[in-house]
This record gives sequence, structure tokens and C-alpha cells, in this order.
Amino acid sequence: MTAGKPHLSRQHVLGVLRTMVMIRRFEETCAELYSGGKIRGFLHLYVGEEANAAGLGQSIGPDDALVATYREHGHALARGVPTRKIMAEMFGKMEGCSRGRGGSMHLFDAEHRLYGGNAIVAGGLPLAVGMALADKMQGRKRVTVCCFGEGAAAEGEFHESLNLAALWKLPVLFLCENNLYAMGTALVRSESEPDIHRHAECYNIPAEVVDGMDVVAVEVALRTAAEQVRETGEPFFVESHTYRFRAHSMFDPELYRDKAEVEEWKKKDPIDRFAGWLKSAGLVHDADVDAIEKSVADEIADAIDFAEAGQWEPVEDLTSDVYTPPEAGRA
Amino acid sequence: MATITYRDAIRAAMREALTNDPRVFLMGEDVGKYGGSYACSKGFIEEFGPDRIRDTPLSESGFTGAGIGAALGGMRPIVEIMTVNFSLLALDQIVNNAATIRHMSGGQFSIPLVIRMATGAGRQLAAQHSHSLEVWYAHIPGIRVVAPATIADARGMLAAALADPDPVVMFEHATLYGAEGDLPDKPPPVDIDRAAVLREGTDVTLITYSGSVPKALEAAKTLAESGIEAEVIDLRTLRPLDDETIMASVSKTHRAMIVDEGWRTCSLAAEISARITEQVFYDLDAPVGRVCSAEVPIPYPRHLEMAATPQPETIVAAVRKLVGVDE
Amino acid sequence: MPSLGADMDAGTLVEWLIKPGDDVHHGDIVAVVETDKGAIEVEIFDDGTVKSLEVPVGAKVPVGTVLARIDGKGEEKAPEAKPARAAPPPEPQPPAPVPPVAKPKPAAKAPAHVGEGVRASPVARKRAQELGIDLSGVEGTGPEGAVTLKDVEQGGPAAAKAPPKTAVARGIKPADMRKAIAAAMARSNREIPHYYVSLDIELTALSDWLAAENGARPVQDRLLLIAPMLKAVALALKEVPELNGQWQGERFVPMSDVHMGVAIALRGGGLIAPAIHGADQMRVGSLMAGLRDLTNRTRKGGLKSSELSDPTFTVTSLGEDSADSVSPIIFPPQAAILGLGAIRRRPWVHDDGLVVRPIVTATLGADHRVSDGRTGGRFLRFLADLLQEPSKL
Amino acid sequence: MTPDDLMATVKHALYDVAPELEDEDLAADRPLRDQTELDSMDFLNLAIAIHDATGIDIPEADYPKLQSLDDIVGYLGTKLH
Repeated sequence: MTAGKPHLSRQHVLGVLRTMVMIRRFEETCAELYSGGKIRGFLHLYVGEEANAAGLGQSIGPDDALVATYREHGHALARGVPTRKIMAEMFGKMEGCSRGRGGSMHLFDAEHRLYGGNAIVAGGLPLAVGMALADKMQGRKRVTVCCFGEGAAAEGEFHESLNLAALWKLPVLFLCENNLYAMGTALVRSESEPDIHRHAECYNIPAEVVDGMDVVAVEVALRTAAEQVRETGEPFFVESHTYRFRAHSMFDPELYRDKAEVEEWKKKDPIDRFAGWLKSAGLVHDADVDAIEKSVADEIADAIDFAEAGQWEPVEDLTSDVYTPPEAGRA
Repeated sequence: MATITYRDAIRAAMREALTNDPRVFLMGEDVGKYGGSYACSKGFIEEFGPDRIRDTPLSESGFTGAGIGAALGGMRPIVEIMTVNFSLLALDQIVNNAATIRHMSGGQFSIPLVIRMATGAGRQLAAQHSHSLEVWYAHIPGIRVVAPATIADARGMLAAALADPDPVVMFEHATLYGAEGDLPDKPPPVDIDRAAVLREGTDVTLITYSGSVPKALEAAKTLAESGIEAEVIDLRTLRPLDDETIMASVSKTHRAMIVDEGWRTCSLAAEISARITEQVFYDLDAPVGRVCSAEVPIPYPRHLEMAATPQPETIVAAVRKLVGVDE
Repeated sequence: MPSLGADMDAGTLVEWLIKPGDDVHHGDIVAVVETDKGAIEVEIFDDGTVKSLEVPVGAKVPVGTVLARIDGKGEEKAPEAKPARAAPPPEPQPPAPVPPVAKPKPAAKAPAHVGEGVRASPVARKRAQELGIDLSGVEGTGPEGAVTLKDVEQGGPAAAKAPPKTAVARGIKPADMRKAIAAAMARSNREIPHYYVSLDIELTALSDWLAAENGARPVQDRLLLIAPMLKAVALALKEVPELNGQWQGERFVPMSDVHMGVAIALRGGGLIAPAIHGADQMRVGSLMAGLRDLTNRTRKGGLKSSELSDPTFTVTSLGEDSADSVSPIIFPPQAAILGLGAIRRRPWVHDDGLVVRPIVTATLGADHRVSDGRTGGRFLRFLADLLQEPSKL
Repeated sequence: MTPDDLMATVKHALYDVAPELEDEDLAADRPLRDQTELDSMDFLNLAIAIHDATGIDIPEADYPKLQSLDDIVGYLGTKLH
């Protein structure tokens, strides 16, 4: 890796660890709430991939933008969207970050420049390219990050977007979170070229691979890539090898992968690895970890109470914001 | 006579087609190892092998186009696009190739292809996964569009569609897969040309299809309690529309109410309403009514999704107003 | 039973991985459930000891059913329920979806009377024309005061108050009828090429039969001469179907049933011809009762519109002290009409000698587009023969 | 029943058959046919109404003798005593 080591201060590493623990506990709570019927529709969990979002969260600034997929709870949390607003959205309440209308797959937050979950595979890539085009044309030096799974590589939009970004030299950071399974189909059964980043090289886009289970490695790679995109204004492609410990969604008997493989990857649990390394380096102690678990549990409990107390959007507002209201004026 | 689910009926139909005709093969996302996102092809890959039960990458335009090519090449493909929401990526192949090649080639080629896709809202899957866009396909000359609502149609329509030399798009409403019904052990063949009168009536004709059929029947039951006898027509085929059955009924009841989960503007309901005023205008006692989805992206929360899409209560209220019982 | 997917309503318990007394911890897999998609492992979210298993292996139960009870830190709770909440987790109760509130509708404007522009539904307009009813006289009860089919047929409000099926038929007001008949007569005269044939019929046998018949009947069941004559006409029409039916669009449709239109004089002038339905199948007694009822209701304004629109043939009679014969005008959409003159004692040739007998002149008016003089003549001969054997009617 | 009672009964029966005659001042001694448009059906209904009111059955053969209201009242008078 070319760029320098991340500045591993105690305060920094505690922050990264808390983010990962928050994501893990948030997702586990969602699984429970889904079984209890509080969360409906589809739910795609990020357990096991926390390092990517946590690393990304440290690598981009408030001015940068993030376009994600339907598996975007971790990204939203890492990006700073309040836990309360995300949980309320999962419940479908008005206080949710999308006013309850999007649900798990469609978290949006203008303030944190989170341009949504997108439920159509690869649907976000062209958007990211377009936002980067706008930045370039308006002379703004900032980064648009586009997260997607390796399944997107089979969609035409993936290839069209990479080509446009390369052709027009646009400031887009493509982050492919390759968790080896696109829904029910293993990567090797759907991609003639399983090394996704090699697609980027065909479009002359510099690419790197990173161990998605090592948050330090992820942060280094993404911090470097983001700086390069910001400076050169040209696209960069990072492929992160990672793994999801739970099924694709709540309704998936996981027939397509065997238990042994899951156990194997669980040994590389990004949270246990990072916490273990920090303790051995003396940067962090058990008391710190317990404190983090406690404060995360409190924050999630509060978020649930907030969501429970939330309001249903009145039916009368059903058609509001289909179009921009006239008084809001034209941007 | 056996009681089976709509899903089982679809599976039995595909199994029969795959067994009877070696040219038939199934292609789509997760149709193989996963057994189908709605479990309609469970056990197929073990029985027919991966060559004829093909899991595809997430490349809707690619594999739909490939299905069209295979049909041109003499196969009888069944392409499963998981839902109409994803079919938008394959629209170009369907409109500019499947629907057009025969005519554009001066009649040299026919494309015996069946495309199956789930459709409709009702599962709180929010806007991008809850579309009902059947009318986009019913607009295109060169393809046929069918919508099995009953267990008998779920079992029978595929065979008729596969026998058709031209492309047939088959819509299966997502909320119907779990529905149960009786089916004779040797189910009789089914046509894909006629609408069906599911309930006789004299005061109003309820014209509907697919996922709205159970809602219309329930509304008819409620209306009967207040003396309004509704005749319920299941369109079954969306292109071509069975004008004869529709007009015969409307000229009898003098009132028509169309229930269509699509958005109101430029909907199937709009087309049917236009045909009614063109063909049986002088038998109408009231303007043609329409119950459609509110013109919004379907929201996630249950109570908003319910408010946005046609429900038995809204159908009953609309009919009572049409008949002049309520203001 | 946890909700394991968007379209899952129930699941079948396939395997228990715990038994009463086992300790369980957050995240343990405690059971396997079979869904439409395959077997899915069920996770527990609480720590505690298994108290009881509530659902046997193989049972299919709806989402939310309590599967087992766990003794955790002293309280009893179902595996997937939060300690405070009782299982099954209540379906989140969104407010009942209120149908979008109808915007306050502007008060139904009275239909703008732009000249002849009465707001009426197409079928109402069509039926009014068939019945010869002037729409501007009919009170509209449809949307925004539009005249509906019911309004025209029953001259009353549409299903408004009572549900349509059992709507009470309120008769058509006599005044409206007179205007309607005048319009129909004018149209008939303009459009229908009438031809006329007539025959004098000797009624001795009929009047003897009537006197005997009435002698044995109480006054309420007493017959008028017109009753057996109507029956004879009906039977004669069965022999000559071209005279019995209605025009539909461009085609005359002969009909098997005979709905006998009987011209009834309105008080204060004008006459209309409502129908006695199925006159050919009725006995003379019930035909008489039908005629009496029809006459009373016509004069009191209690007619049903179908009685006005259904006749397939009409008979009009001048009554006792009137002219010898009448050449009537057909009631559209029918294609023939019989006019009976006054019954009077006239000279009659019998066995080469002159006698005096009660005679009626029967004149048939018919639509030349449908039948011709020969057919008309044949009909009158049938009628005359039937009237010579009244006991057979 | 006195002749006046009988006349009231007959008039009541007549108005039941033909309500519009109520506001006509009918002459009791002139034939009804000349003063009204009553036809054979009306006379039958009148006969029935009188029978209902008085129990007296008027056979068809006697119709010709009953031209005016006075004729009817007289006829009924003889029948009652």
C-alpha cells in the first residue's frame, strides 16, 4: 500500500471499534425486530462486512457523497446518520430518515450526503458517475463514493458506468464489497472473471484489492484512494474481499453455501480481529470494550423506543412530494 | 381433485413443459440452485440438470436477449425475470427485438418465447420492488400478454403460451403465489384468448385481472349484501383484450367499473374505458368508473401501501357512487 | 414462530434443537422451520432456561405463534419476544387506512338547461326515445342531476333510496304519457308504411257464450266481451308470427311470446297501450283480471315502464256507441295493430237469407316492410274462425 | 237505507271509479253516458263497487235500465225492500 499508515491514536481506534460494534449490534437487533414483525418487507444484513463501512467512514469528508445499495445500514451508521432516524425508518415511521417511505432498502440523508440505498442491483453506479460529472463541471474538488456488491459486475450499468467515469475522467471512488455470493449464486457461477477489479483495469481505471475483514487495511486503502481521486479528479476502483455471516436476506435458507465455509470466515471476524490486535498492542483494554458495548446497547435501545413512539405518516400526505411543491421553488 | 397452491400450479406447468419438450429450458436469476425466488422451480436443477435449468448472472437485458436468440435458434425458452421491476432493464430487448423481429423481417422469423415475471405491490417492498407495469407490455404490438389469477390458469396458461409461435409475457402477481385452490388431477387445457366471467351480476360489471381479482370478488360479496349484484370479469389476457366478453356484460349491466393496480394515467383501465365508450356507449347509464393505484411511488409503510393500492373497500365505495346509492 | 420473510404467513416446525431444562443464550439456534423456500434455522434472542415446548414437530403454525417458553432471569417469556412484550408480538397497529378524504364536493349543480341539452345517460336517452318520453320532463337522479335509465323507466328516483333490485315502481305520470304517445304517433305515421285490411266478424256465438259464462260468475269475476276477443287475437298471432314482435335497430324481430298491448283511454283525452304479458298463455278469466288491473293502474298513474315498452302487438277498440270501424296507427317499435269497431246489430247473409246479427268490423293495420295484405287477411280469417268457438279460447 | 243514503253510496262508488267526476255536478236524472266518458270497464267497476257497498248484484241484463243516477238509486231501492 502506497499511502502512509493511518494515524492510530487511541481516540481514533476507539472510534473505529465503536462504529463496527454499533453496526454489528444494530444488524443483530434488526434481525430480532424482523422476526417479531416490527420490521417488514426485505431486510439485508451487513454482519461480517463492518470493516468496509467503518473504514470508509474514516476516509471521506462531510462534503463527499455516498451512493450505496439495499445493504446500506452499516454505511449510513458509519456516515453519521443518527441511529434514531435509521431505526424509525426501519419501522416505517415519519421520523425515519426517508420519512418512513423507503424502509430498510432506501435510507436517504441529504445532510450526510447519503444518496440512498438502491434496490436495483448496479442501479446506483450511473448516479454516482453523474454526481461526479456535476462536481467536475462545477469545479468542486470532492469525491463521490459508490458502494456495490460483486453481483453488480454482471449488469450492463456496471460496465457503462466504469467506461463513462474513465472516458470523462470523473472523481468517482468505486468500492466493490465482494462477499462471494450474489443473492443465491456464488461468484464463480456467475462471473467468467471472478477478479472484479480486473474489469476496472480494462477501462484504464487504477484498481486495488484489500482484505475486507481488516479495518486498518481497508481504512488505509480507502483513505489513499479518496485522496488520489480528490487530487487527480479521476476514478479509482477498490475491490474489498469480505464475507457476510448471515443469509442474503431474512428469507434465504442459504442452500448455496455450506456451513463450514461460513465458520471458516467467522474466524476472521473483523471486530474480534481488530479488538484483539488493539488489546495486544495495549491501545485498548477490556473495560474500554465493555464500555463500548454498553453505550452501543443504550443507543440502540433508545433508538427502538424513539421508533416505537414514532408517528405513522397520515394517509392524507400520501401524494405529497411526488413532485417538488411549487413553494419549494426550482433549485 | 387436489388442493394446491398457485406456486405449485406454476411449478407443475413448467415441469410438464420441460418433461414433454426437450426444446423447453428455464433461464433466470436463482432459478437453479436457489429453486426460484418464489420457489417455482424447486427441485428442477436436480431433475433436469443445470444445462436446462440455467442460473443467470444479474444481467436482465443480457439473458432476456439471449432467450430471444435461443427462440430464434429453435429452442422454446422460458425466461424468468424475477419481477416486473427488473424487467425494465430488459425492455429494449423485449420491445425492439422480441416484439418486432417477425414483422420487421417480413415474416421470416417467429420467436416462440415465454417470459414469466412476478408483479404488483402488497408486500411492503417499497417503491422500486412494488411496480405494476403490465400496461407497458400490453401496449406493444408483436407480443401477447396474459395474467393468470386463478389456480386453473396458473396451471394451464403456460402450455398455451409455449404453443404460441410469438412471444408471450406472463404476469404472476406476487401476492397470489400462496393462494390455494382445487385442481382436477388431469387439468383440462386452457385458452389464453378469452376473459372469464367469474361471477354473474346485473347492476354493474367489475372488470379486473391478476392480483385484483380476489379483491373484486370480495367487493362483489359485500355489494350483494346491499342488493347490488356485480358481475366480475377476470380479463386473463391483457393483449389482446377480449372486447366481446367485456361489451356483452356492460351492455347487460349498463355500468362498468375497472379495477387495475397500475397507476391511473395511461393505464389498462384507461384503454378498456375508451373501448367501452367506443363500442357500447348507448348502453351506458353512468360514466365508466376506474379504481387504480394512487399516482405515487408505492411507499414502504403498510397503511400507506394499502391506501395507495386498490382495496375491496375502495372498490365497494366506488361502485356505490357509480350506482348512485351514495353521493 | 418468527416472520422469516416478506411473503411468509406460516411455517412448519421441522426440528427442535433444545429440550425443557436446556440453558439457551442470545444467538443460539433453537429450532428448524420449514417454509416455502426451504428449512430455515430459528435464532433465539434471549438468555434463560427452556421451560416448555409449546408446538410439536410437524405442526404448521402462523407467524407469531408461541413456540416455546423460556425461564430467563425469573420471568417467563417466549423465545423471540422482548421481555416486556407479551407474545405474539401485536401486529403493528397502524391507524385503519382511512380512504382519502373526499374533497368537499361542490353542491350538485342543477343540470344546466341549455336549450334541449338535458343531461342524460346514453341508455336513458335511448330508452326515452323508444318510449317516446320527453327527457326534459323527467327528474334526473344520476350524478349531478343526470337522468338515468331508472328515471326514464320508472319516472322515479334511481336506486337512491331503496337498493335498485327492489326499487318500488312508481308509475309514470299520465301527463308525461300523453306527451310521449303524441310523439310516438307522429313518428310512426312518418316512418311506417301502413297497409290496412278489414273483415266483418259475426259474434253471436261469442255473446251467447259470454252471457252463459257471466251468469255463473260473481260480479267481481264478470267478463267483458273484449277479454275473450283478446285471447282469440293472441292465439291468431301464434299462427302469423310476422305480425307479433318488435323492431330492434334495423331489424324486425318476431317474438314467440305475445305481450298484448291494449289501448286504454286516458281521462281527459289521449290513449296509451300498456301490455298484458304472455296473453297467449293466459285463460280468459285471468286475461280479464289483467285487463282490469291494467286499466285501473293506467288511469291512476301506476304503470311500470316495462308494461309500456314490451307490447309485441296492440288491440284498440272503439267501445259501444261509436263508429263502425277504425284504422289505427301502429305503436313503434311494433309492426301491427288491430282496430275493433263498435259491436252493433247489422244485416248478415245466412243461408241465402238476410238476418240481423251482432257484428264487429276488425281492421288490421300493419307495417308493409314486414308483412303484406295476404298475411293480414290470413290473420283476420284465423281470428274470425276462433271467435266462432269461444269455448276453446 | 233512505234514497238519499243510497244516492250517496252510488256517488261514492262512482267517484271511486272515476275520481275526476267528483268536481262535476252531475245531473241525477240525465243518462251518465251523456255527461261522462265512462266506458264498459268503468260500468263494470261501478257494478262491482255497488255490490261491495250494498251486497246487491246487478246482472248484465239489467244494465240498459240503469242510464242515470236516479235509475240506479230507484233500482237499488226496489231490490232492498
